[in-house]
Amino acid sequence: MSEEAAPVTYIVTPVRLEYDHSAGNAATLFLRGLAQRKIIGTRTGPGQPVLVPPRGADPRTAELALEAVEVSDKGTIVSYSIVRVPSENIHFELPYVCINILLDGADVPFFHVLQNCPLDEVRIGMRARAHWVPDEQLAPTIASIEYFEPIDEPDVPFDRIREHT
Amino acid sequence: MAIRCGVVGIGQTKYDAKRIDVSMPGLVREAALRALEDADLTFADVDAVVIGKAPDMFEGVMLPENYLADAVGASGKPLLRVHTAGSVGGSTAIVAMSLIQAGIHDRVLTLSWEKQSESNAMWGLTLSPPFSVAVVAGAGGYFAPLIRSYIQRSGAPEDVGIRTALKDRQNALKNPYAHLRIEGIDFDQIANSPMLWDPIRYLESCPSSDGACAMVVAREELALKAPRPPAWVLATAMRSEPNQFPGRDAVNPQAGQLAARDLYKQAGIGNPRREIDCAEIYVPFSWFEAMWMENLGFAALNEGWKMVYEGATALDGDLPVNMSGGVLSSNAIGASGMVRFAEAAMQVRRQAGEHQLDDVKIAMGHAYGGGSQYFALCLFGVEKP
Amino acid sequence: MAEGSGGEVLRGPHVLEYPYRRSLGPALGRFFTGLRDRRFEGIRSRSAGVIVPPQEYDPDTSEALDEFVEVGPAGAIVSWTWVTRPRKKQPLDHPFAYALIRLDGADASLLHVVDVGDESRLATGVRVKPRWAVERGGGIRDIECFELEETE
Amino acid sequence: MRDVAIVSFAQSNTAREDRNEVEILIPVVQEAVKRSGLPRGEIGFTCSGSSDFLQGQPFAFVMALDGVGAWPPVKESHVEMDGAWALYEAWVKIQTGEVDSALVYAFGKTSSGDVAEVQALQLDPYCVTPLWPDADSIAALQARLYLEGSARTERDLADVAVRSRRDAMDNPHAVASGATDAETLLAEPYRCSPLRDHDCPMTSDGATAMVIVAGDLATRLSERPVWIRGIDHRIDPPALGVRDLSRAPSAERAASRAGVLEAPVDFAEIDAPYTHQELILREAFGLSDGVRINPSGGSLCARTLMSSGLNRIGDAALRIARGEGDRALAHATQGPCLQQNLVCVLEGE
Repeated sequence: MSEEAAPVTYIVTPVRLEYDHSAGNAATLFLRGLAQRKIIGTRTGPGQPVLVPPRGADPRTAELALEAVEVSDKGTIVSYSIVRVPSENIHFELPYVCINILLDGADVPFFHVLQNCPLDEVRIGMRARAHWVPDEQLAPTIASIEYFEPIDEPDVPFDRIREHT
Repeated sequence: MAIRCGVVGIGQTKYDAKRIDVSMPGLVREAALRALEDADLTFADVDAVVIGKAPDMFEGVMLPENYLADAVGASGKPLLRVHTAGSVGGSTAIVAMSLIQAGIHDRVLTLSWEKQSESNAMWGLTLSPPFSVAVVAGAGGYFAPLIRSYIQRSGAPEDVGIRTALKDRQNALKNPYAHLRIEGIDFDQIANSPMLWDPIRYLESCPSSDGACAMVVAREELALKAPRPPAWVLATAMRSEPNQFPGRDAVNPQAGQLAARDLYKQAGIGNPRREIDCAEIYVPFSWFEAMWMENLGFAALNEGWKMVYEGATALDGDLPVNMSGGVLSSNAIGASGMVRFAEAAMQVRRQAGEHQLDDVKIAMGHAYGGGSQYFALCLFGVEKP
Repeated sequence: MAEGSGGEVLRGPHVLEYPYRRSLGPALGRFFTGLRDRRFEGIRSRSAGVIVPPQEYDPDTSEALDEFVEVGPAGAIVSWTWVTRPRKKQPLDHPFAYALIRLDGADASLLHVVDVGDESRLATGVRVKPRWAVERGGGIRDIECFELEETE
Repeated sequence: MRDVAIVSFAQSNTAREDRNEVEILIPVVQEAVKRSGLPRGEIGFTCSGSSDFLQGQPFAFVMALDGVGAWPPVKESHVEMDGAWALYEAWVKIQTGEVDSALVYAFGKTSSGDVAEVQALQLDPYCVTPLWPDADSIAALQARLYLEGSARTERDLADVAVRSRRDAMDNPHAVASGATDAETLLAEPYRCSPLRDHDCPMTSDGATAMVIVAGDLATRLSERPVWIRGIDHRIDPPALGVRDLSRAPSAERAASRAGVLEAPVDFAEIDAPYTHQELILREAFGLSDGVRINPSGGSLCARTLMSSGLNRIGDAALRIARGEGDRALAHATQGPCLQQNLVCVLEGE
């Protein structure tokens, strides 16, 4: 009756959508800053909390937060996790440590990856600094910060960072 | 007072890594039919349909409910599509209940689903656009640091997660719909399973499932005529908060606390630990049970883990949690929130079969989504509110 | 507005791509198996007569459908439009028509493409027949396109 | 049923936005909240509409929470639909008595994707999407069926475009506008026969926000609240080859349930992205020729996916609040070829 006996039970329908994506003002400030080896946060106005990475608003007041403020590329680890599962866009050798780091001058933790630190030495309160790509490779992309690595400074006591953990 | 609303029909599909025996219409149909049969109704008896689902990228169909209209008997009727991230199954049920409570419809079919095997959940959850301002390490990568913070604050022993997962996985053996039913599951098997995002091990994490869950909710007069006793809706509550801002406590989020307080106030509950008989809560990674016990006010601050240790949340404990095996055992992301509500309602209707508890008067359904930001809660009772 | 070099907002490509794999169930399984074997299967429904492609549930009453009916292969154009500059993913790389085609024996119409060279040869009611793809078993594109019935 | 009124409305629409969704939403939400006269913290419920596929990223609406005042935590929900359905969900929440007011918003950056192609994902994923028909071609199949089944001609379509573009000249949020005439338009080549460029929507980016309030609170807040007298929505079966595309039965049903014909309407804001769809919908609603259609220029002249339906309702409400008419029909559509339709009847005091 039919040329091939086995019935068709599934089909593959490839979908490919191309977008011309615009980053918005906040992301542009942040990423152009990285291209100049600077970490730029934003705030709604003078004296207000500095948000890193900037997403355009201070969510507590729903006001535009587009006033650029440079923060340090050093900070304190407020939480972390040792990742042993591959992820689409992170190409570090497994396992690696992902961290929430409160950069000096920022008021919200920043999520990135920690390297050059034995897994059993990672701890909350630890000090770390950004490891930038070589200057000629700096570009408006999060990858301009290759990773964070520990620095020789005393740990920050848990009580001083409790609200950020 | 809003019009009283009761759950008169519940239907679930078998949750599985891949349901290659059905099309997308067939999957949602399976749950819808079972809910209608449970209520002894047909599609013609339904006035409106409310569908919930997580991101459409999982199936690669934009607003798929338009295509599913005839599979769920929606032709000529109102059809709403809710999407509130992981809590969507819960918030979808609440929207359906509000159509009854507002006196707009007499019977509403609500259904939530995901067919993740059309693509792959990990791909869907780690999509990061150009110019993203943060590294993306998947759901576990986001939640594991929160668990690390909880352990730091509460001083909880390292095996709390393993004990929680063991409880849920043993419960799943009593649930024919569950995706992961691991015969002979024991402590060591979980403890030795590979660590994914420290401190979360493989068997402490939820699977990716295909599946759908449906409920029929009805107005009081019709609920009273249903063939099986209804689960009365005593109270519902929803709260959302932004993802990241100075001083945000993502470990014990304010939105969850406020939703719980609102729920208890509506239902006149003074001591939730004592007055609520059991709870189905959204635990995609084992540690979240301990965290949600505190967030929901069942345990004092930093003491949620003790409930796991003392066996309070076991089937024979004073507050059994996730009798169905929970999200750890089945996770069709869009459906999981509604499965929590449905399983709580099944306990009240004495429909939970092997994992049925004795004498359940009040049961809680709980769902959360996003970065612990979206909360949808419901209390079901044997008695009318 | 933006500090640092260049004020305007960053823009760039973003691609959303996945080879979705869809299980078919009874109705679509039978339809696509038919296409592989160069046959059209429709399904009988109370509210809309014979529907192609076959669907699992009645469009109006939602009752389950299971009575398959072979239809076509030729049919008549019910409606059409002309694509002057085909997009990359569209089935033909030269101007063609999207059309709703009522296959002989069916009541509802099937959406597909028609290759006739020139728009002027198209009109509602024109008879067309399928041109089958060489490689089949992959779904709706087992039909490469439809063409005018009178072409050999 | 509780009487619920629209007390404020704000929108922004441009051809291309480079701001992100939060940056677009904030000024619009702030304006709507300010105009409502209610402090943000006292608005009982928040509900929004959007679609992840417009930007090609999941959870786009999660980021939007940053810009709408979700702190302290709010009672909030989201529909993966046009904002008009978020309005419906908010209206229902008020009817339960649990809240007395709601902020409704919607947003979309239609220009970042190839929207004609993105909408192919709204079709039958098994048998139609793999043919990748662009949205205009799908609409053209409907247009031909409608024209060949009625006494209408391509000239009637051009007349809709001429009127819409002229009216759009008074609407700062329209993307296309201008004085023209049918002959000039009909001289243009087809985009996809029988539709020409002027028959197809001008896509736009933007955001929309509205505050609705129940009963006497509305009369205290606004000298001329715009009451939602009736609101209903319905859906038709999905298969294009099964439906009679020259009609919109779900629109007919929603209109009758919303009480459109209980009294004459002064004007109608119809969410018709294509000119032939306005004609189909006017017949569905039984509107006489005397009723003014789309004084704002309509979705033909500015179509921000996921908010242009809510914009039709907002534009109608603004016009009533300004005293230019006492009763209006406002409509929103969703899905291919008018598959799903919402109708609401608005009345001034």
